[in-house]
Amino acid sequence: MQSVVARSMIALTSMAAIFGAILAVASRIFVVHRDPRVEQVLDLLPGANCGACGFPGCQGLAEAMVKGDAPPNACPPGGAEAAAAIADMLGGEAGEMVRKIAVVHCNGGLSNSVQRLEYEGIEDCRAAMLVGGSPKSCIFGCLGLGTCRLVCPFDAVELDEEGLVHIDRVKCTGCGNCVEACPVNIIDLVPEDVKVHIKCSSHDKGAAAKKVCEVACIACQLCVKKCPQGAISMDDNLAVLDHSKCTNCGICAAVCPTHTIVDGVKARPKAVIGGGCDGIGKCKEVCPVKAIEGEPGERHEIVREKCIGCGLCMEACPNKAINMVGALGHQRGRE
Amino acid sequence: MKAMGELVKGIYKENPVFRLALGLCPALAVSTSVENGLGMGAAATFVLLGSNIVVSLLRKVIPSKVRIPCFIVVIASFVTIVELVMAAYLPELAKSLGIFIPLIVVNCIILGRAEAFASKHGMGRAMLDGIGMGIGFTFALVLIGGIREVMGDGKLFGFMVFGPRFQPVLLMILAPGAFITMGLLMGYFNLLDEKLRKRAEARKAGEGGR
Amino acid sequence: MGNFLRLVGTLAAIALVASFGLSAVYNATHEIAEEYKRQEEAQARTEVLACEPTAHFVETLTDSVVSGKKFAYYAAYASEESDEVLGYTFKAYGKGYSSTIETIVGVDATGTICATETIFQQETPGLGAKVVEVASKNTLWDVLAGRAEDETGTEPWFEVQFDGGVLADLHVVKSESADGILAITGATISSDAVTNSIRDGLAMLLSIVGIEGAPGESSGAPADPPPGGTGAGEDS
Amino acid sequence: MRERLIVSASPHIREDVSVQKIMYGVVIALVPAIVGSVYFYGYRALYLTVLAVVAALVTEAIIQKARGVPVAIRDGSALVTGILLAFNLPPGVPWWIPVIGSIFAIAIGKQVFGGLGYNPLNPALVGRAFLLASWPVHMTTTWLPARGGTLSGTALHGIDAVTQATPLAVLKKVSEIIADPSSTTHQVVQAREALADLGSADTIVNLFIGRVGGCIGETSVLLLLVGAVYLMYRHWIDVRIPASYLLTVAVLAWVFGGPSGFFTGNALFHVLSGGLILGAFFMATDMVTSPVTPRGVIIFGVGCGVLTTIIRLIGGYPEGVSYSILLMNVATPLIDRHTRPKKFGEVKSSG
Amino acid sequence: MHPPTSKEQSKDVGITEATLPERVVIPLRQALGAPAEPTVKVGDEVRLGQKIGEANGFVSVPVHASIAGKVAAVGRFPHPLGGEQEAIVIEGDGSEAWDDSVRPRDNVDALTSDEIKSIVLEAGIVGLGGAAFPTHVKLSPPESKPIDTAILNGAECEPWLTADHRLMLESPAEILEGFSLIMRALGCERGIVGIEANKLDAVETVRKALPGGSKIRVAALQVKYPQGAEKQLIGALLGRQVPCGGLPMDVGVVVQNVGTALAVHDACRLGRPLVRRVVTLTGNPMSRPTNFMVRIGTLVSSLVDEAGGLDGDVAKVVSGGPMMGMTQFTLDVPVIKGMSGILFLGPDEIDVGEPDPCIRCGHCVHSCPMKLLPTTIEKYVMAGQIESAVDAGLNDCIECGSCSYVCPSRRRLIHYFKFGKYLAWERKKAAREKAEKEKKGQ
Amino acid sequence: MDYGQLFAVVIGAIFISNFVLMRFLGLCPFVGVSKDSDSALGMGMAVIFVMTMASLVTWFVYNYVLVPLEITYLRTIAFILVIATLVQFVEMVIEKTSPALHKSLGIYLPLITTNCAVLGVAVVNVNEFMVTELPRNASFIFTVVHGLAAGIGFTLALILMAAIRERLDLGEVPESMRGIPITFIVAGLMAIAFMGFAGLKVG
Ligand SMILES: Cc1cc2nc3c(=O)[nH]c(=O)nc-3n(C[C@H](O)[C@H](O)[C@H](O)COP(=O)(O)O)c2cc1C
Ligand SMILES: Cc1cc2nc3c(=O)[nH]c(=O)nc-3n(C[C@H](O)[C@H](O)[C@H](O)COP(=O)(O)O)c2cc1C
Ligand SMILES: Cc1cc2nc3c(=O)[nH]c(=O)nc-3n(C[C@H](O)[C@H](O)[C@H](O)COP(=O)(O)O)c2cc1C
Ligand SMILES: Cc1cc2nc3c(=O)[nH]c(=O)nc-3n(C[C@H](O)[C@H](O)[C@H](O)CO)c2cc1C
Ligand code: SF4
Ligand code: SF4
Ligand code: SF4
Ligand code: SF4
Ligand code: FES
Repeated sequence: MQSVVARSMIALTSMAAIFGAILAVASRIFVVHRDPRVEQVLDLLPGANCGACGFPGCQGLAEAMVKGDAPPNACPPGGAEAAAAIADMLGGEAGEMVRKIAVVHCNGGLSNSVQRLEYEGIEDCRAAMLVGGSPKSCIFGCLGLGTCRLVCPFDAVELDEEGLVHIDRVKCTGCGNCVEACPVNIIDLVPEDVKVHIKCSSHDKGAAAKKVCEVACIACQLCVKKCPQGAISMDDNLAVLDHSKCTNCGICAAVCPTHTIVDGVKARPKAVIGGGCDGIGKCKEVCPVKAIEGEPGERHEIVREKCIGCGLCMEACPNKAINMVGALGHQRGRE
Repeated sequence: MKAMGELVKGIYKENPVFRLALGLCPALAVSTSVENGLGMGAAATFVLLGSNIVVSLLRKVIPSKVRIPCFIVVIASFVTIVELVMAAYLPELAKSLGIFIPLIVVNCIILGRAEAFASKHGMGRAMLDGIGMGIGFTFALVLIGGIREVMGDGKLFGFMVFGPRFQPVLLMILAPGAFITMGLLMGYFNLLDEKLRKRAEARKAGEGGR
Repeated sequence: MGNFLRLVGTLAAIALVASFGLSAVYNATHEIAEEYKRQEEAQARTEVLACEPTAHFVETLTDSVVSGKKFAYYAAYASEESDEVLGYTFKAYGKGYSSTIETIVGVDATGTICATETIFQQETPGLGAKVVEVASKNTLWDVLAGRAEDETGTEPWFEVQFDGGVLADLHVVKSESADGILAITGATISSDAVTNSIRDGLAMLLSIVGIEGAPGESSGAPADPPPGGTGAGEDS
Repeated sequence: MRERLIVSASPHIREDVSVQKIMYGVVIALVPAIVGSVYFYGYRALYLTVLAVVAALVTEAIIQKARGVPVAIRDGSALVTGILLAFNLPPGVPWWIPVIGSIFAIAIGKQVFGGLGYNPLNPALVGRAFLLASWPVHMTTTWLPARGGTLSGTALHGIDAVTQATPLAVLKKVSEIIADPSSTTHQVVQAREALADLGSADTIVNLFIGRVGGCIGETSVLLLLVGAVYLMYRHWIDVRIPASYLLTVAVLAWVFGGPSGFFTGNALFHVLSGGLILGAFFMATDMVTSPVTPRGVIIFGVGCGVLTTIIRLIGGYPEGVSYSILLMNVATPLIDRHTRPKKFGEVKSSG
Repeated sequence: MHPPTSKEQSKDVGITEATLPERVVIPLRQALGAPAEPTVKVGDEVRLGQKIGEANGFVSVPVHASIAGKVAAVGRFPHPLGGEQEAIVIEGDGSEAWDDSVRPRDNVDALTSDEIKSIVLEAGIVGLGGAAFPTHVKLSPPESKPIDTAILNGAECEPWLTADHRLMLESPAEILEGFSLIMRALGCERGIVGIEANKLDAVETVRKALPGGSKIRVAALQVKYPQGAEKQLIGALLGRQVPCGGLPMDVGVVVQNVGTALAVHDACRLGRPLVRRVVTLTGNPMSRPTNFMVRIGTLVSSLVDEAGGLDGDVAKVVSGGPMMGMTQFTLDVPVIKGMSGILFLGPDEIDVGEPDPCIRCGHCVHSCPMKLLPTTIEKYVMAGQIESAVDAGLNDCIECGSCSYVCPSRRRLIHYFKFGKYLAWERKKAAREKAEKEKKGQ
Repeated sequence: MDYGQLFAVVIGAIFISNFVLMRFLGLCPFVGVSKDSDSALGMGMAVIFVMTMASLVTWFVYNYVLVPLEITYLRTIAFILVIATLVQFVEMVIEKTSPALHKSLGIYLPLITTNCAVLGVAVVNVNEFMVTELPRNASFIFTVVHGLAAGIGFTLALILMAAIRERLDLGEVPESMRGIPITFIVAGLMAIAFMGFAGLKVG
């Protein structure tokens, strides 16, 4: 007991041993079962607490997932990646995720639509609806006060000076908060790979709609007729797109006289007619935008400026003389 | 490259004080001068390095129930070493750092790194992390200490900066000055971050088009 | 049970290693640290009695007159053999703002303070810590430009005020025009702590060693001797 | 009729008040005291006030610009802050004191929190406390005697410990002398004389008129009250705050403030001296930093009173008005939280 | 709270019958409760007082044709409560003949409580004091809540409006009879008519019209806003506090507006359904402020023309009073049962522009008759902390407008409260739906 | 026993040299757990409890183990070992015996192990009450009371801060200052206000 070394070692070691023993014993006596997996799942979730899953925040979902009350893919923002990781951890199937993105079905900005009143109040579309309705003469249109932007937990909505909202396709996770919040119900979740959108929600008759908004759907039915997939139909004076059928060919957008339909495809392939052409003219018949010229029997040519890359001619050509060149793979459902 | 990243992340991106808001007590208490900041930083870096190494070496042997007590013993040992060595060889510094030397034990950074990093990684990376975090901590202390020393005492490294007519802002040396300096610095870093992010975004947008 | 042993064992093993390492470091360092302290004090003692450069110190421990606690002082003799007392030194402890300030005081044979040196304080930097601050004229720029004047050996201005002081001088004043120890601005507490501790210690010393004029009856160390009041020490 | 009518929520008419109106009302209420300060201390008082105001306005404008929010210095709040900060300074401080104080008050006391309405602590007092902590010498020694009076407001029979001090500082010093067992009889006698002097009718009148030393705007109780009455008449300050504040100080000072035991204190002296009147009517009433609930304002006032008396009687400073208001500002959110009024028709389950 | 009453313009103008409109737009939703189900279709001939919409549930009332003619359209039309709502349009044929179902009764004094209630329901009577709550519901309190006092609300505390005032001056006897019928329906003994003291002539008139031995008493009330609000009125007259979230019947009281009493009288005595009401057209830009007796469904624009049009710039058109009314963006809205006035405000009478930050002055707190903390609730709603807002009393707010009126920062307090209540309601709905779904799932 | 002095210790630890605002101890949980009032109160209670207990236990360890064996240089390691064990032990007990209490208080306990205020109070206790010449029983009482008061001081600062932050959350604090930065500014201003207690003469 003489040297400091000995005293220190004995004292500290025995203290450690005693405390260690206390803890060890206590941990046995006072054992409470807690599931560590909840924490782990929580780590894998985005942690935005956006509520899209319908559970009280990410913690709630994590608990539910561990208990098996929610599937691993119950978190829309987390997407397939999180779902896979969670499934991996909890040992289950991830389930299939089709990424969806919010789309606003209105394009009537301050300069191309008519306003009917001067609104003074809270910058929130829902609040405006409470005191007098939309400032726009079109009662189906976007109010432009940005409720969707407020509720988006991912900062994916932008409001421009035209009073129109745009959704950032990269940031949007398809949580659907904006869809819920929009008081005029003009936001929709659309599969990510659909890039052609009908930007109007007006059920007014053509003339009435046109009177209050330059870019309104006037129910002319051109798109319905021209859509090669039959993906567009009319519902009470409004063109509606069936997303499962759409191939992003962009014909509807090209033919819409009021530019209600917006084509979001950045670059399209162009058709090129090769040497196999015998001038049979099938292509010319099917081309919706009259981009093919040529005398019958002679080799036809594509007017590149006009071609919208829909690929109809390629399919129609019996000689397989047409190829689509550039920006390949943009179209859905083709492989 | 990766090692470099491990090393420098502590300085700005994951600065323990400004970013992780850890180890705040010593960061404020002893940052009355650059000198103190350096001393404290060096002490903490030593402990961080040592404990990170040991913890990472022992990570496989320690049962998780007594993990925290074990880590703490390791850390406390290094702290005591610092305490003893400093008292012997740097008595002046030991005096001015006061009770904050023993308190390195509970400096959240150290246990935090032991828990979050060292206990999960090998020795090499744990070492780099320790040094990186230590440098970041020191940087923060020196920065705060510098500002407070210059404004509150009119000096830097103990030398007068402005000449004798300067009437120092005593508050900066006092507790409120520490808090306010810290708050403003953190706010400034947030602002800086925002700017950097915006610039990066703009660049990305410029490249990719929208 | 095996698990139990493992828990306890690991912790104990770590503690064992740690304590071994630590005690080794302790053995290696504590001597140095204590030696340093002794040295520092010894050096301080010679410095505060610099007016008697050849002094040889002998420690005396007595019961203090006031509180009954131990009061330690060193008597300085001309040489190891000599009986001639050149002066005394003692350590004064004063409770400051955030620490107990320790000051070594050198007193000559007549009871006049020769010099003082504060050897420990943890007061607020910039405020109370100024009790040990050396008023420098050099700025950082001077130093960088290499035109700094040599200031080694310069004493803190607050300490210098005590040199040559007698008991009656030891009270804090706040303006330069008054007689006494000029307080550090914004740090009256620290200034008081140093001054009053020195005064109390000096009073004690004087009464113990029986220097003339010492307030032998000084029960209750005078808190605030009024200027020109109940004549404690003599004017020198 | 307009082509596009305005649509908004009710109500569609509003009372004719605005923030600007209230703020300028406070400025008007402070004008007598400004005039008084020039009378008592000369143009230097006005000079310092103007400096504080300009610095406050410029700081506010610069920060608002930098933050990208509309510059709203015309709302008058920074003006009030500037004036009140200057009012809390000794008249002899160097010119840069009000400037730096205002900058700190507006930048750290107000704008970091988002500007008008969001600051938890009274900006002017934050500025003052900052100055007091940073340059204690300037802030506690640069007093000037008021015209027609003395620094301490009394004749002070040769008590040399306290020549350069305001009434409260004198009070503090003599109380210390009396309480100190080692004081000589002579000193105690002197101190008691000085104390009697402080409590004399003469001193009280001097305090009321303003013929004593003190901060720029705090000396003349009379002129401050003129302004305060105007504000109360306009219902722009909540009378319950100054009322409960002053009452608390008066009672506590009477009970504990006496040199010879309980119930011997001079309540009137305590109420009239120092910055109490200025603080109670113009600073504790700053609506942004005081509670909004009816019970809360009373608690706030009483709390200020208790703290002021504690600091004055046993604290480290002669005067405690600014610190006590700041401390109660700190507690305001907590008070608000716990003093929600009972709703009309609410039956508390606990009875 | 004492906003200027501004009633001088129309208080001395007698009630005039508005000319028979050529076309009326009768919304199926008159106010609270479920909208009525149309019972006519385009092209049908309808007669005055004929039922054209059937009540749809307990809290719902039928609607009646207010002119005789032909149904021209059934569809969505601008509604004074905002947006577009389902309405029936009748093109008038000028005939004033009542439908066969309208027959005066002689046995009025013998009507039992239940008979009165069913007459009131069939007549489509809703409260005419503003909220337009179905009156038969109010007259049918559950057994557990016996009513001992009925109060007739003649306070008309809203500035500008004078419809109730004129009605009390011109038809006191009818109102009192209606009130007695209400009391009989409720089976209560005590009746009080509460009238603000700035209408002493009305107090006098109604007092004089009291039949001898009546159990009804007339009380003059202190003039202050919102004296006419139910809970405040009960407090002022009886000293009873309606509990939070409770109804007047919880303290044994029912409050009805004077116009409602007249409608009850008309229904019981004359057998007429509710097809008309008094509407005050007023405001500085009006050339001739007027109190009109109007057919429900008359377009406001035609009333304005009849009153001589507008001669000042109008920035806001308000249906109701300035404190609680709803703004309109067009004059082509029909008069509905709950519309007591149309107020025109010029650009300098309203305030425009962004509000200043709240300076926590507490004026709103002092002014709130419900003793709430408007500023706190507003901030909670702004921050989206709806639960905290509800906790602090959001749902107890009666939207009287006092707080916004006095706010020096011109905060949009009421708008936030409306918004907050909406969000709270949405949240509750979502929670309920979720609970239901869960239940179904199990 | 000098009750005046004891009172001075209490006032000193709560107001004059408040652990958080003046001594810079326990800042991490102070900024971390002051977001809302309820957790602040829970954390505060937990800290009060642990600080008092830690003061008590470390007193025994110091006076009956370290001093007799002359190994006071090991106090840091010994103290922290005691505190860590204590906290973990208490947490386990509470979790088992009173889940309700654990929910409101226990979840903060793990945070406290690494709270330097707890070790700080132990170290301060040694410096102020143990190495001095206080009689043993006085030193014990001072130690425990100081631990309690320091905990109360921490809790006071914490709940004041929490209420202020709840209010700031409803306000317009500039984006870059939100959260921790503004908390520090408020702490600074609180410290300025607490300077009003400086020099308070009690006891
Ligand atoms: C954070 C803080 C630190 C302080 N540090 C010291 C100090 O180290 N020494 C001292 O004497 N007073 C200190 N004080 C006390 C004040 O400075 C005190 O008001 C001052 O001693 C009064 O002196 P004055 O009369 O020169 O203003 C401190 C006060 C605060 C608030
Ligand atoms: C609202 C207000 C609050 C004040 N608060 C304090 C205070 O807390 N401490 C202080 O020393 N002086 C304060 N003062 C200043 C004093 O009134 C007075 O000027 C000062 O105490 C002078 O005394 P001194 O020379 O002894 O320091 C305050 C002044 C005002 C107007
Ligand atoms: C702020 C406020 C003010 C009101 N003022 C009146 C009023 O002056 N006259 C009135 O009859 N009803 C007024 N009401 C409506 C009454 O509260 C109550 O609903 C009405 O008197 C019930 O009668 P009714 O169902 O017959 O309309 C007011 C309501 C509120 C919320
Ligand atoms: C009655 C009243 C008192 C005020 N008192 C102060 C004050 O003491 N200090 C200050 O900086 N501003 C004061 N102001 C101005 C304003 O409220 C203050 O700048 C806000 O705190 C800034 O948000 C006052 C305003 C009013 C209406
Ligand atoms: S919420 Fe709906 S109406 Fe409002 S901005 Fe978004 S899309 Fe437009
Ligand atoms: S834009 Fe809509 S769907 Fe997309 S992330 Fe935002 S809220 Fe969710
Ligand atoms: S009246 Fe307006 S400024 Fe005053 S507290 Fe209420 S909301 Fe705020
Ligand atoms: S509107 Fe609501 S909160 Fe405002 S005063 Fe009226 S009842 Fe109170
Ligand atoms: S360093 Fe003190 S609590 Fe984190």
